[in-house]
Amino acid sequence: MAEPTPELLTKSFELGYTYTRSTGPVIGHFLSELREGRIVGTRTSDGRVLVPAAEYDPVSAEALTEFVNVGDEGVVTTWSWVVDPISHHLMQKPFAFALIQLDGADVAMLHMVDAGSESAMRSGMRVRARWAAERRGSITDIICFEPT
Amino acid sequence: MGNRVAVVGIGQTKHKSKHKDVSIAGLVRQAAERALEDAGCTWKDIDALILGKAPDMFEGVVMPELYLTDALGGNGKPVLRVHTAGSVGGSTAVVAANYVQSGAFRRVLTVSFEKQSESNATWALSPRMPFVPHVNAGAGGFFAPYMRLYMERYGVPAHIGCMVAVKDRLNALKNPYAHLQIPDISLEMVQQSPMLWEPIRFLESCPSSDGACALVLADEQHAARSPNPPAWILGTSTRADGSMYAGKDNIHPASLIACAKDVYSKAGITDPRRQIDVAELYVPFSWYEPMYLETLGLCGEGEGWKLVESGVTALDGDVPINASGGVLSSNPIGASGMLRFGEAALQVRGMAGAHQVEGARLAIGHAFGGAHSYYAMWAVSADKP
Amino acid sequence: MSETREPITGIEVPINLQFKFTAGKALTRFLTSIREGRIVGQRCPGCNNVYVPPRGMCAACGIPTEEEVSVSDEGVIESFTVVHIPIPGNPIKPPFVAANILLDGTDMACLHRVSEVDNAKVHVGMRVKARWKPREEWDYTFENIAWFRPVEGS
Amino acid sequence: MREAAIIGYTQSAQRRYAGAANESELIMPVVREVMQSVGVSQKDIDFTCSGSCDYFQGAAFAFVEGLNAVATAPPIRESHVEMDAAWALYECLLKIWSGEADLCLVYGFSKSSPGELRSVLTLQLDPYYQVPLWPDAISLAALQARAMLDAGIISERDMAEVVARSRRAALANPKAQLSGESSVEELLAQPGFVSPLRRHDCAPITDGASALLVASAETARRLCARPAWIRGIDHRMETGMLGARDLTRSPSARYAGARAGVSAGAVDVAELHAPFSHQEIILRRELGLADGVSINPSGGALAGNVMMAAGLDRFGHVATRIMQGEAGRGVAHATSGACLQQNLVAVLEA
Repeated sequence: MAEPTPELLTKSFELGYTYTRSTGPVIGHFLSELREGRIVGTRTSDGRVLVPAAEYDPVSAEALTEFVNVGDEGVVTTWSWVVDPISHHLMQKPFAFALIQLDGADVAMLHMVDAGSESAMRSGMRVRARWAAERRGSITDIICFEPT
Repeated sequence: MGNRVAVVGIGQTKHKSKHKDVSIAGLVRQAAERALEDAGCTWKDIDALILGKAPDMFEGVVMPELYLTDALGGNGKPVLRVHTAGSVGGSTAVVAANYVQSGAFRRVLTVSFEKQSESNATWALSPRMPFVPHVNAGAGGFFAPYMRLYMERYGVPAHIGCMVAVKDRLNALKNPYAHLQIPDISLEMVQQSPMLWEPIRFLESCPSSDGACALVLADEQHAARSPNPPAWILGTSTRADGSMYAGKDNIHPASLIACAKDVYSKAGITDPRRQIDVAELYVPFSWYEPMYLETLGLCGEGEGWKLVESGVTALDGDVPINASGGVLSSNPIGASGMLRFGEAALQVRGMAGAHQVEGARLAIGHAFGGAHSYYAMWAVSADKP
Repeated sequence: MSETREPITGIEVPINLQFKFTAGKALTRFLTSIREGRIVGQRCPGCNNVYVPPRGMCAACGIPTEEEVSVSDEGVIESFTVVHIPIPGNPIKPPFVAANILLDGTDMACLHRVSEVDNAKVHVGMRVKARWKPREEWDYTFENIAWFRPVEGS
Repeated sequence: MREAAIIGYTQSAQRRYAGAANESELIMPVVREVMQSVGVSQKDIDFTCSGSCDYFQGAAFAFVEGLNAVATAPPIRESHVEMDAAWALYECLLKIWSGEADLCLVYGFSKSSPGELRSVLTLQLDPYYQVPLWPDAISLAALQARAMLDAGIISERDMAEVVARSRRAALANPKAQLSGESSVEELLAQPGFVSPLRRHDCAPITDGASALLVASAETARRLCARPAWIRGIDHRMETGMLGARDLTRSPSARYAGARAGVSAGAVDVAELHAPFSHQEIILRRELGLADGVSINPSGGALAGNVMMAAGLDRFGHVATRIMQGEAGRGVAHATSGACLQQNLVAVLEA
């Protein structure tokens, strides 16, 4: 006798691949500097400094080639508190995603802040990069930012 | 069919296995800048951006227009993203033409690309979903049986596919943007290349390329002011049908027949063999050339291979096919269709350089995608309609 | 001063996403039958064509297909290719024959493997029959049919 | 430019999990139903355009399967956008304006249930600087909500009021996934999810499909007693650099709204594609919608959010109200990307 028709046939599968991205000169320079523990931005023709180093000015569409060093400290402009990290998150404890305007930059960059608890977070707080001991030229060479 | 529209700018990158020197943005930017320069435009002159791209999985970037807008001057503008499988480069150009034909936009930029080397085409195209009911024979496993059937049905000799492969690679030698450059290409070399899926040999199939293509399309007023000759779009068309259904003809697909009929009627083409000066057809496997010649009405059923054999489709033949070297020589999938459309336009503008077909006035561009399901075409002319 | 290193020109970005795939109603019914050793297609009420595997709809007519039809495990080769290269995710060693097989009682060919015959002797119009795997190996997959083999005398 | 109007719309029941049904099996009923609603079949359709995203199915070219739900012999004129189907509707309008089509079918679909939606959407970001950090869609929206709270533009109570109103309105929408009466106090008592967002501030995960018919003037009048005329429509993009944007504002929505002519008359109803409660408030401000305007009477995306169809649904719900004589003039809005990066706005009139 045939088994009853299963209502559902479901099976898990993984879509997984390690992409090999060529960076081009601007992103490559930013990442090379990051490996040395320095953060650079690009300067637009009207003098704004975009960090991380942007290849193109979002306002004028011009290609950007002039690099500017900025600090590894800055100010949190806004943040979100992840109570339950999902599997992809790099921190598996409560942490913040934040937009951080580094000293010398005119726009904020996205990264994480490890402040221990939500109550330790506020917009306007100063944070400093926590650098990885071994750096390989990736945005994750900054592990996260932490309160100063 | 709405306001007149012309191609006034064409840009493409060199196509190659790996563009290691640029980011994804840097790649599309090269093509876009070249198209703007050809059109005598700046970013500010562009009213809308239409991006075409085959599967996002190739680069692992979902809806890449969201990230690429900065590189393509899209901010503050309408941006639309098309995806119609392999035909996408062509169907994206059709949508871009519609923007201008509608009367609401004067100059638009359309861009398509593939940075295939960020992943691996075979990986991206291999089904990994469970319960797939068919035997997995790879992409060619779907297409090859129909080429074999074509050969059997019409008694086509095996060297025809090799002849197409040689012809397109010889043309590629005249196109500095073409990926494959094989100076000593010969019939023997193709015939001795490994068999992949019978009857398809390695050199009868397309490469996997990084590359981008961009077009600037303009209305009548701006076309008149453009620094280089415009290619007037006489008609565009797209057709699609389901991947598999009973009675589907996979040799002379109904969707391509309908697409061609539509574009010919819009362009006033009643005798394609006589009227069309040059055609850029999406031929990823060499056997498609003779099959398309028949489906596109350039000859009768079962006659396509004879045109190939007699040299009609060679660069010096009376209907040159893929003077650029075609998809067999460069295949950045998302851009491959737009390259066909752009190369057709280059020909009627008289700007194709070493692969220029002397005196070309009317050309067609064609793109194909899916399981003989998605087709896009346009006809372009040196003469204003 | 730090040693100078080669500038970064590329990065590797692993992207791994988990999915839970659902076979769909029509395919579920098909796979449930094939697990019992039966090939059950669906007939389109519009064009009367029988589809195997069924999709629950006819792409020609754009209407649902519900009527189930048991079909033969024997049919005819409509077209085929000999695959000479290894296919990722497919353990079959090349060269092997992949053929569009029109099963008796159906109106659209399905792609399957043909074996137990010299590849050079496979031809369009050849009659073939399913070679089922041993019953204890049957699962929710068309691969319960290991391959198709020529019908004697064909 | 030729006039165009929406003349039919159908959506499937919005469900967390569509069970055995695959994408094609979700599309077919809505496509058939919308065509039956105006008495046409596929042979009457001049152009068909769909919106979907391969990544939700985890397979390249997944959208191709959707076409099986449509009659394609003889072959059809067709296109597909890898965007919300509201942009597929826009592509149909281009065809109508160009004189290339009179009757167009649009459909959008997705199942978000099989995958990891938050992480799939991460892949929309800058692949070099942002993706390796895996910022998920909800965390990014939360950055925007925080910026608004910090700027004093909204309070958490305002956000809860949007949710309470959405759930209440959805009681009248039999297709809605989430509906019910809940007080602002109850909502505010819920814990943080990705703070400042609570779970109810975020659109649910939904499986489903929607279909819509849009026609040129003559065809619309022939097939529909009270077409919903598209009087103005525009779409605009913003930079992908989140940190370069003022997240409390949406200049692209404002500009598109102005170009669409939102302020040219009184608005009875607006359906705003806001997958997060605070985004409805941004959009209301940027589009200049007065206090009396009925916002998201369908419940909006917070009551059911079929990715790649939720924007089209906004058009469908406004059009339905106009076609049924319940509204005279409405605004429909669709969005794409993180934090309202790209916006499409239209004005529909009786």
